[in-house]
Amino acid sequence: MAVMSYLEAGKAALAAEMRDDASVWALGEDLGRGGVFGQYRGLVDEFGPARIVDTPISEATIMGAAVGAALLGTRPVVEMRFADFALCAVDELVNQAAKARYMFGGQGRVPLVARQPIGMWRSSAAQHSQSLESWYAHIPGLVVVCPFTPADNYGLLRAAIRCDDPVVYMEHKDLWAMTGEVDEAADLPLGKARLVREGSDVTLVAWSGVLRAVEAALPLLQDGPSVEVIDLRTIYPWDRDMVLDSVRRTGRLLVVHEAVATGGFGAEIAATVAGALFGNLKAPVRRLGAPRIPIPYSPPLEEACKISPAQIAETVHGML
Amino acid sequence: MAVMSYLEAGKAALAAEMRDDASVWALGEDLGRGGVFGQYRGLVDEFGPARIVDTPISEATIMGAAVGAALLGTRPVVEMRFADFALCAVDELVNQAAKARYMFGGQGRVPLVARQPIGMWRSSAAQHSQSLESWYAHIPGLVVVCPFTPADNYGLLRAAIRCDDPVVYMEHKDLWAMTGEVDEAADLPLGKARLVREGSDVTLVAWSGVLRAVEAALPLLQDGPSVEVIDLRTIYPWDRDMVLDSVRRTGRLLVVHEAVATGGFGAEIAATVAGALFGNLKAPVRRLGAPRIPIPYSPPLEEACKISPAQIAETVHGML
Amino acid sequence: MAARANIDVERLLAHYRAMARIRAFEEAAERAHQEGHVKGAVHLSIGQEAVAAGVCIHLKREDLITTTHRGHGHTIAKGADTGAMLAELLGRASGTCQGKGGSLHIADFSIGMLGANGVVAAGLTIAVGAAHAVKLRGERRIVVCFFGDGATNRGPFLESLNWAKIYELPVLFVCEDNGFAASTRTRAMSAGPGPDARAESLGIPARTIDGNDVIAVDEAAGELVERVRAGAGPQFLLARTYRLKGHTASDLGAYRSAAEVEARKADDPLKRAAELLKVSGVADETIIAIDAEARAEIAAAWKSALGAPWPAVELAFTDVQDVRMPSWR
Amino acid sequence: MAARANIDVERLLAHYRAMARIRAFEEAAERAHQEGHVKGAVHLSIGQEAVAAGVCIHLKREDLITTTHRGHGHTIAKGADTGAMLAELLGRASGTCQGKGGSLHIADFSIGMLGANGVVAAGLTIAVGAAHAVKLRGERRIVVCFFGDGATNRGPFLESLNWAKIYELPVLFVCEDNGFAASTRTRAMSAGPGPDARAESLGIPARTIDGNDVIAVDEAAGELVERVRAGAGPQFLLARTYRLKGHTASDLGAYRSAAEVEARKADDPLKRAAELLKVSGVADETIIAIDAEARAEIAAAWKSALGAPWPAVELAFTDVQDVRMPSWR
Ligand SMILES: Cc1ncc(C[n+]2csc(CCOP(=O)(O)OP(=O)(O)O)c2C)c(N)n1
Ligand SMILES: Cc1ncc(C[n+]2csc(CCOP(=O)(O)OP(=O)(O)O)c2C)c(N)n1
Ligand SMILES: [Mg+2]
Ligand SMILES: [Mg+2]
Repeated sequence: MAVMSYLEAGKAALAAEMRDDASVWALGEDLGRGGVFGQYRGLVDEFGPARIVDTPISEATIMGAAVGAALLGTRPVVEMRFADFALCAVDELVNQAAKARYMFGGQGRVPLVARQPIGMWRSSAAQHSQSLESWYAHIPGLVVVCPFTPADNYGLLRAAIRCDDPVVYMEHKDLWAMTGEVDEAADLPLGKARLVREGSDVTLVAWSGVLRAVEAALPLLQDGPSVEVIDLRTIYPWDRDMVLDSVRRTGRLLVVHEAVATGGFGAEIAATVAGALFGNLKAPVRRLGAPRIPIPYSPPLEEACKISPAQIAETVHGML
Repeated sequence: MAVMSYLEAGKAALAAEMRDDASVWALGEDLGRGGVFGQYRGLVDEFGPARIVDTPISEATIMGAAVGAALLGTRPVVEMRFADFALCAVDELVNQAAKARYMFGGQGRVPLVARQPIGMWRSSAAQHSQSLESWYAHIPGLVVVCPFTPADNYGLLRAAIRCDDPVVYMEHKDLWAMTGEVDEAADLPLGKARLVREGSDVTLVAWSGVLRAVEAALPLLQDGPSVEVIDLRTIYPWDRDMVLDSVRRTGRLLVVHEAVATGGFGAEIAATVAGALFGNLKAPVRRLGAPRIPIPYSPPLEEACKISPAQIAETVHGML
Repeated sequence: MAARANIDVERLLAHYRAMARIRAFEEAAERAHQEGHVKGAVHLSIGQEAVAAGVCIHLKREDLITTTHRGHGHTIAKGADTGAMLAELLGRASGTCQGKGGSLHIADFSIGMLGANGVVAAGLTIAVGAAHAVKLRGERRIVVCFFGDGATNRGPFLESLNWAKIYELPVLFVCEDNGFAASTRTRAMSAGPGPDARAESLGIPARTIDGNDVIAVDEAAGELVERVRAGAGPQFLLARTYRLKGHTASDLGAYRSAAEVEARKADDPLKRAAELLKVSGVADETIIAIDAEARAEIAAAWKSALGAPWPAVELAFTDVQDVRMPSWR
Repeated sequence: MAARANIDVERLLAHYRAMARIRAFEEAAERAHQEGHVKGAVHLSIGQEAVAAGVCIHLKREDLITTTHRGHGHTIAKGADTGAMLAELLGRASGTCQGKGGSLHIADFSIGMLGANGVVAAGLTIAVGAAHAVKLRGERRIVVCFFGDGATNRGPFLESLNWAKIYELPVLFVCEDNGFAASTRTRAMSAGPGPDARAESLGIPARTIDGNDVIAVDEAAGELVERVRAGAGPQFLLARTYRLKGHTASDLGAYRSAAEVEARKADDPLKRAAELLKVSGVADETIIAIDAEARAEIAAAWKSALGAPWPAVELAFTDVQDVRMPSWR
């Protein structure tokens, strides 16, 4: 067990896979100088510029080239810098990467990982803050992962790289510095949620950066309801079993995500659970997400887009 | 009242707006020769090539140029040919068009219409058949419209062009030839659903091409439950009031859309209704949508992705 | 037509055979579409066969190609089975893609054909990525990327050429300039001197040739393929040709006059090759026999394709993804 | 520095004043960021001021510009109020965008500044679209599109230049080549002779100049703006310059040596202009006074910005869309 930051965990995971498998390589802008957040720092020294590849500012071709290289059996790890810039490469990810294996009748596969850092962070404003995990969950062929802890960022990035399907891997920018214990020997499966905390009154499902607000909300609920917290980790395929089992016990579900509530993945979870446990719920399923507004720059306005611990606590109370 | 095809209705709507407002223009590939489906045929003769603009195959710049031109107060109608190709212009639509007014503090507006034909049609396969309305509904700043009837294609396209917000306007390719009465004097508002048929046992909400399957399912239910059918028409903002009012009466809701069920906009509707009418529903809300697979070419496989009338009837029966 | 010096008759016969096979395939595909057997869109390369034949003759089985919506010719020239291709057009389980792709997504990885593409210019990024992998692994094969003139107005054209050059990747870009992008004359929508000048501005040597002259294509492609194999980095071939049929098999081509098309038929690459063969002393019967053989191959392919079974509906649910595969109902 | 013939001292003083104001603004922005007053990213144009000054002197109020993440200089040179700009960086309600955009999205439509952009190369498509509207309406104004060298590797560069040329739009493209794209030397990632060659391959006449020589920028831009106004279609200016500060205000620039940066300081456009003014007979005091005036303007702007109120939280919910506006809680 080592203590690592979320950033270091991602880097260690990539390095471990690159050591284990010569077909793994990474490509993106400024990777040779460590990447925009330092999440690749030093890797070029160990693996050389042919495997830690600096690219031009050509998002469409970064992604499209990764598709071509993946079809030949290499395992490219694509760095998009900000999930927002991946919007310059949607044809390549959605029309090509996600569909190639299928359209070609299984002749080829696209084992790429598209790292797309998400989330609000330091007044990054409307074009550097989006969380679009629900988009990719809607696209057949894509796996979508949103790790929260350093341990998960380590284990799930390794799993994503080993996965033969294209994986959209969304790290949260506000978590880079967060540290935690990482068991480098653990094998984490994609598609399994993490039980953060047991509870009996309300099931709270969340993922990625907003789990910090969830953590901060728990003390506010100390003498109140007992909340079971699930970190979904993989958005698609999501761990229906763990969520349903939990809500079957608690009878109440609150889904919290940083993304816009309207059309967010919380809707899918809420609709599924409300349907599957119809008649067995003690309260309506609740969802918390951002209002449907672009993310503003000004700090107090940005704050207004975020889910606060108080809001979570209040919502939980309101469900009882 | 005139009888028109869905295609002609769209063309007539554009022509009417172009006659009324000199700032309206259209741009896209092959528009001078009528557009890929003929939905612009003849317009260049009336309005000339400066207002019916043939463009290079440059989707990103078609959309981005429309943003620039809209910021100056013109009203560009962008033709993307297939919604799938609009994936080459997502930065321009989502990062620029949807956010410009907001990011600039209201100094400019982006009154563009992005026409994105959707849907399965004649074995068009994985890259020419997608229905991604839920993506755009998730994006603050965008209005999303999916007309079904010729009358709606006429009235809503006019409303979309007159709208000062950017509108994603999704016609269904399989409806082009469908005819119907069009009242050219009617003023259709965005955001209002259409009550197709009254009923008392089940509310069925659907939009776009799949409403044909719904129509075909109704005779199968003739001696059975009474189904109220709502054509949502505008996906965002969706007509919550009409849907909730209806389900309050029927106690049952089925949402049917052609898009992939997982993360489709049906999830938003289902989650909202199940939450708002908790305790007042007689059955779980049901959703029907495509399986989470790319759309296959082969006719029998394509058929398997479509919602069939029998499947709708069966689902309705199962809700009683 | 005047005799040409130093003609390698055997090689020209091989070209003619390749072109005749493509032509026969395309005519069958057109007919099949018109008769309703092929439901999806079909883009014919009739009139453009010399590019496919002249380039692919230089490729080994392990070499790779990517192509476009108009890719039947390249695919056949690279060595795909015409029966499996027709079955794909018909959406049958024995198609190259089990019927899941159709004409727009034909692929045959067994012969290095990495896929047609429904998105204009999308094949360029995939081709440079494949070449990147080839270089990364130190393999010796090369990648040929076919695309149309219209594709040179999309962003990935610039990005991919730049990419290929900065990493000095083993790619030959082949721009098949048939003058049209759908119903639009590309020239009206393309600024500057042309695709070759664009390539050169990105550091890639370019050659422009008469793409209906299969010998010219063969020679130029040979030289460029040689350079790519020798490690000289990406090369660019601009082949000027003409699409004799509509954009799709259902396009009547009202945007150009019948007279224009008629005039261009004189330039039909098969006709030109046949004439050259004749003036080089090849007997009419030989040529007629090649045509007949090609038609016979395609007739047999057609028969087998038409008799092939439809895919079982379960097949719609395979090869989506491994992490939680969807299943049928 | 040798005296230069025919120097228009008054004009050079105007340039110097514009550059000094930009410099003072950028220094204030840097300090504000370092001190934590500015929370979002800030990209400084220190060392590149001559391009903004030399180009924008030719623009009228009704002319339009688009710029990039590194757009403060262009915005000031086009006539924006520095106080409102600083307030924007601070996220205050009196900012150019009510604090909703920040440095990456500064815009001032009242002076024809259509926006900075957080997405590299995105401003190009918006600029050609604006020019398209200008032409459609028969207006006489022009559009200047500023972008960096790194942007020339993104697809929209090709698409937008092609677009501008085929419609013969009134746009001047100004590529500000500071040698870097973030931490990467652009040269290593850009194939071919350069952005000017790319422009020419798209039919757009290009001129390359020393972008740190404000007189050279002024002259070249003057000629090109003239041509654009005269209806000669799009023009391209490649201005070679150097970014003296980090990519962002928090970038230490470890990818280049301190010696390299030091050496480039000799080429500082303000320094060069000041020397030229001096050899042209302008008194030291005049220059010092201009510097002081610029600093005083910015100090006052800073004070007013810092004292400006934060936007009310309700403002987060305005100007999203009219069709069902979201509301607060
Ligand atoms: C991104 C994108 N835009 C538009 C289309 C529609 N489309 C299909 S083929 C074609 C013309 C392509 O022209 P060119 O590249 O010259 O190839 P050709 O058809 O002449 O072989 C167009 C516009 C598409 N498939 N993809
Ligand atoms: C599409 C996109 N990719 C990457 C980035 C991250 N990024 C911001 S500025 C920059 C460098 C741009 O270089 P250049 O165009 O030369 O402008 P400069 O910063 O030198 O002024 C990069 C890579 C971005 N903002 N947008
Ligand atoms: Mg063409
Ligand atoms: Mg630069």
